[in-house]
Amino acid sequence: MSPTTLYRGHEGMWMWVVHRVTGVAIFFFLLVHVLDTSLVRVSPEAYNEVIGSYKTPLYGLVEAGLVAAILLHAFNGIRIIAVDRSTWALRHQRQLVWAVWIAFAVLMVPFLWRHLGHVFGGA
Amino acid sequence: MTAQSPTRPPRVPSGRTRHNAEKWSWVFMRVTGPVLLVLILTHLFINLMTGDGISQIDFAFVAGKWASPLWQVWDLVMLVLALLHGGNGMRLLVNDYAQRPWLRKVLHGALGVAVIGIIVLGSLVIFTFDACPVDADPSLLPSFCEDVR
Amino acid sequence: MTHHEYDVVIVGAGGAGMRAALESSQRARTAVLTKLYPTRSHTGAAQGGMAAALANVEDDSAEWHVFDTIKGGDYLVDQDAAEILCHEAIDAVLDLEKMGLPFNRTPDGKVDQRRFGGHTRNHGEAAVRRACYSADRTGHMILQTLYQQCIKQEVEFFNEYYVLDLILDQDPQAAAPGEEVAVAGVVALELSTGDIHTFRAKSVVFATGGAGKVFKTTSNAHTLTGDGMGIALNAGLPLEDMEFFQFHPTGLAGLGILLSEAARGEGGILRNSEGERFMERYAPTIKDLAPRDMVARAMANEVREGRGAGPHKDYVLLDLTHLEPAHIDEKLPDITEFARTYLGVEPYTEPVPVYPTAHYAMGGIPTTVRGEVLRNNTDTVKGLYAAGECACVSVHGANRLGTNSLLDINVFGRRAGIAAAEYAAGLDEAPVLRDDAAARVEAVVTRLLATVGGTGTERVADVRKALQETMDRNVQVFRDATSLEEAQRVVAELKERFKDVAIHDRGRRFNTDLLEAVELGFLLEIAEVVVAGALAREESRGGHYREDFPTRDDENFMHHTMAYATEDGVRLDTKPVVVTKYQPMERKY
Amino acid sequence: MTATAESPAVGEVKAMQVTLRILRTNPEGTADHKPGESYWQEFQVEAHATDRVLDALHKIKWEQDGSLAFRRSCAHGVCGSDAMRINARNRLACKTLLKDLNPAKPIIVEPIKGLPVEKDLIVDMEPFFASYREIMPFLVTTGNAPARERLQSPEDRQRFDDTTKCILCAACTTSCPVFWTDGQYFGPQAIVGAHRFIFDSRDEGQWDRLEILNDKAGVWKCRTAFNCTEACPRGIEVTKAISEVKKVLTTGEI
Ligand SMILES: Cc1cc2nc3c(=O)[nH]c(=O)nc-3n(C[C@H](O)[C@H](O)[C@H](O)COP(=O)(O)OP(=O)(O)OC[C@H]3O[C@@H](n4cnc5c(N)ncnc54)[C@H](O)[C@@H]3O)c2cc1C
Ligand code: HEM
Ligand code: SF4
Ligand code: F3S
Ligand code: FES
Repeated sequence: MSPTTLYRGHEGMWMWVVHRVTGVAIFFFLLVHVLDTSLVRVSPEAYNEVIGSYKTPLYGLVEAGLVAAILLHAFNGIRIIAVDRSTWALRHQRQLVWAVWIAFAVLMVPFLWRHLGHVFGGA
Repeated sequence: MTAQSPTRPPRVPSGRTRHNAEKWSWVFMRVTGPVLLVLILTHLFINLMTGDGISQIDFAFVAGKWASPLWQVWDLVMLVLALLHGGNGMRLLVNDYAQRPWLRKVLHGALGVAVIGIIVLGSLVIFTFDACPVDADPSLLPSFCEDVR
Repeated sequence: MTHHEYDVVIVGAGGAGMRAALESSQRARTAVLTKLYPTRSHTGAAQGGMAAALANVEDDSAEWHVFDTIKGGDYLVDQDAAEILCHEAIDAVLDLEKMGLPFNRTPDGKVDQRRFGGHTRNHGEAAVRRACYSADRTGHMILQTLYQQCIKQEVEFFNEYYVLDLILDQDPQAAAPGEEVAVAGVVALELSTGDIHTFRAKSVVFATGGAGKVFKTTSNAHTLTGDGMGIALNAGLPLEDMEFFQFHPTGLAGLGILLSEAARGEGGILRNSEGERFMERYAPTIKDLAPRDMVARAMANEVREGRGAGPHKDYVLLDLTHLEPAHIDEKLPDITEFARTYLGVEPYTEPVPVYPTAHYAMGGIPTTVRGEVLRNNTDTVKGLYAAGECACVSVHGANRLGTNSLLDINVFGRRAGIAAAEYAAGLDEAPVLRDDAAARVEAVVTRLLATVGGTGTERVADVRKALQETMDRNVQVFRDATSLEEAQRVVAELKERFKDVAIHDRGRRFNTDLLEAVELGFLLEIAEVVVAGALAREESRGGHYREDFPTRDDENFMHHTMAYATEDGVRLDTKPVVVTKYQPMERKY
Repeated sequence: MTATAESPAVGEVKAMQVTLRILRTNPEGTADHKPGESYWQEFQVEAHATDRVLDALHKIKWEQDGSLAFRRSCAHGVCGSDAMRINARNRLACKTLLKDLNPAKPIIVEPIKGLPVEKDLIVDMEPFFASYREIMPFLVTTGNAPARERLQSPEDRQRFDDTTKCILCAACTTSCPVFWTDGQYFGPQAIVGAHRFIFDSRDEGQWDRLEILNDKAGVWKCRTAFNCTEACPRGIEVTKAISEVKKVLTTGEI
């Protein structure tokens, strides 16, 4: 490896990275998620046992991360589509990146408040 | 640098373009994306935000949902689109990063198997799902099973 | 060492080289050797336009163009060549348009035209719109379009091959008048490997561009080091009219980066520190659009007489502030960007500091109107051609009109390409390259490389800087015997110092250090010729202004200068000017 | 010798010390480094804030280390020779002024990424030009040429004006993260080059060109990362050009 620096791209490049990483993460989660849901065909006990083992704080955090990934990927996906379709969006792509993060925050905060409440708040 | 004589690209007859696979893949991502947005966000909202959130999820919850054909179709469409969208996205990644042809083949193959396998499995589960299996502990089942019995 | 054989070898891939290649490669096996990737050539820096009397927007005629060219060149123009230039101009522009060049358009879709210095209606009545243009990147468009056509035609390029020597079948200076001297090929250094290549060819076309780097303040690229001219000189061929160097009035002050005359063509005005439009005093009729030599002198004079602007009163101002920003953006986007980037000046609202910058070599390798290189006043070297800025046809005489050079490279590039291919077609075989063809190049490279970490005590950069400074100080817009003698002395001294330069790069691959040394060698030779010519020409004409002889002297100097490099320095000779229709008159605007 | 300070034109700017950290590679090796090995080297030069990075590189080459290799020609941003990575972004050395870089910190200079390095800041441009040649970057017409010029309205001329500015410097292509991942992608420049002809009303080869760009290695590889647009020293809206080509391919209308 040659000792080069990391390219200092702007918002567009970092959102590309985010989109890729979240896409892959969601994909692998989805594989697992379908497999575990399939256990409902095996027996209620099997399903509940596995789902029950997910109900740990650690897994709760993973779950939160997943939701974060989906939200980011989804909103950024909309931004990408907008950029491809409209010249206005293309010229304002940087501002749109911030819009994505704001929309993300707006949904994430109430979700986290509720979700972490369930995760750590007992039940 | 060696002397180079530019090679002219192979000429194709004028007219509309012919190899459109990548174009359709691109369009597909853009069509399925927004649909998935609606499907997934609603799914997440119902599962994680209403009622008791994540703690409510158990066999009874799932069975309760799938009692309605709406949620059956919903989850099925979501499953298929998400896998096709995600699978195609992964294919693009493989194209970008796997330089060696054999590796590319192997990874594409694995992807195909995984996507088709999971779609088949998921559809089977949704359609052949029995909310009230006879030999199960009744306390684990959704409440409506009592009526069925 | 690798050996190649072609029918035609073209040295240089600027406008002239590629225009020649387009013709020649259709007719003969052609190789184009260039020290830069073709699209890096300095033709791409040309901004303002290309002259042709298309009469798309105003009444115009090729004949008026001929007259303007001759008058602009202070009657040192060969008039037969000027007629060819201006009459073929129209097709030259139309050819480029058909190749795809995106000219700016008139509302009815024709090629648009703008005003440029010295181009007039009806023999001087008023400025005429003759320059075909593409915003302020006409040269860029020409270079790109020609390169694109070369790709289409699958022209064979040898990119980053540095030609170092020209091989003739005998010494042209030793040959008797009338005796046949023919070209055999060239020797080149492949930059990426440091390998030496010989090219045997039936015809060779030189299109290596200008030599602006003999000066410090110049609009020219770092790579414009007069290689072709230097190589010709070393091969025993003469250079013509080298004392005529054009100083473009509007270089960014201190930097030399060019702001096209188009700025004035579109309405820009030159002002001194008092805000006066001083060109009204020097050229009452066409004012700021007078020929370049006159404007440059006027500017230098304003500064000399204390009316310069700025903290050191050493520049004047180009005022565009009265133009609409939208108009500026449409017609002059690049040059206004230069002012912003490099001087931090906003041309919408502030005048731009400008001062004359060394721009264009009117002189060069003497050729006939077919592009054949002359080895004396009458004999051509068989199979050897030259075109573009490195050549002297001479269509520019003592001062080139703006937009006539892009025209020159297209008209005479084309002619040289055709002539070279036709000559090659009529020849069964190229003269054999001498066994020791590459020896001289090897010797040069080896000698220079031998100084690696060794005996050399001089730095290339120091010698070059001293050369450029002395040329700027002594051989610029104003010259006189004292300054020229000073320059002569310094150049001679620098030539001695050059023998002792050290190359710090020890390798052969991309040894740009070595290249700079070779280029400096050419610069020194050219400077010597420029100064010798300027000293001998005891008159003022066009771009050459002698304060000790401030008027034109047709009696004694209505002739071209021919300079030869000999064992004992520069030998000067003269060559008559071809006059067809226009007798010399006083030059007033 | 001639150690006269270059005097800047407008206003007096005082000289300062700047440090350049340059990523060097010598294919033939040096006393301390194996052939082809890349290593960082620091140089201190005296410079003015209004100097360009190219001036600083020249100072190093001319006064300290003659073996430093880089390409340059015009020195004012029109020839496209000196695209390089300066402070981790692609720029032209001749268009980047020191004052815009925070000269208090070392200025980091590397070759552009994704093309084989030949020596120091010089990379092999051949793959880049090969992509350009592949998209048929020349006017294609059929039938007899008219006697005079082909007519084109100023509006039609305007449609492709932006992409005619390209100087083939490769700053865009070598800043594109997709181009780095695999050498397959034609890269943004090739699309810019094609755009210039696709939207030229005089051209008749659009669909041949579009066919090439519709390929696996073509426009669909672009993930709208915008590095290209941000890197372009000519201010070309590269991503917009790519997007316009995509639009033509999806709608079938030019
Ligand atoms: C800033 C600027 C603006 C200008 N604007 C205008 C204008 O508006 N209108 C106008 O008419 N004229 C203009 N000119 C003048 C005009 O652009 C040039 O005179 C003309 O482009 C020269 O073209 P050329 O083909 O002769 O040389 P160049 O374009 O300089 O090409 C020289 C070629 O020779 C090659 N070469 C050189 N040495 C060697 C070697 N040793 N071995 C191999 N290859 C070599 C180079 O690689 C290059 O490809 C302008 C000039 C400048 C500098
Ligand atoms: C929630 C709504 C979603 C939207 C709006 C959306 C949108 C998009 C869009 C527009 C693209 C194309 C990006 C481009 O070409 O530059 C894309 C790529 C991708 N998506 Fe999604 N997507 C969503 C959900 C998903 C899901 C559920 C998965 C995983 C199963 C997923 C995985 C991927 C992957 C792996 C890519 C490829 C990324 C890349 O090539 O860089 N996406 N998405
Ligand atoms: S589009 Fe811009 S960055 Fe890319 S090669 Fe052309 S000029 Fe350079
Ligand atoms: S950086 Fe690359 S991904 Fe597209 S927008 Fe530019 S080509
Ligand atoms: S040197 Fe020409 S673009 Fe920088």
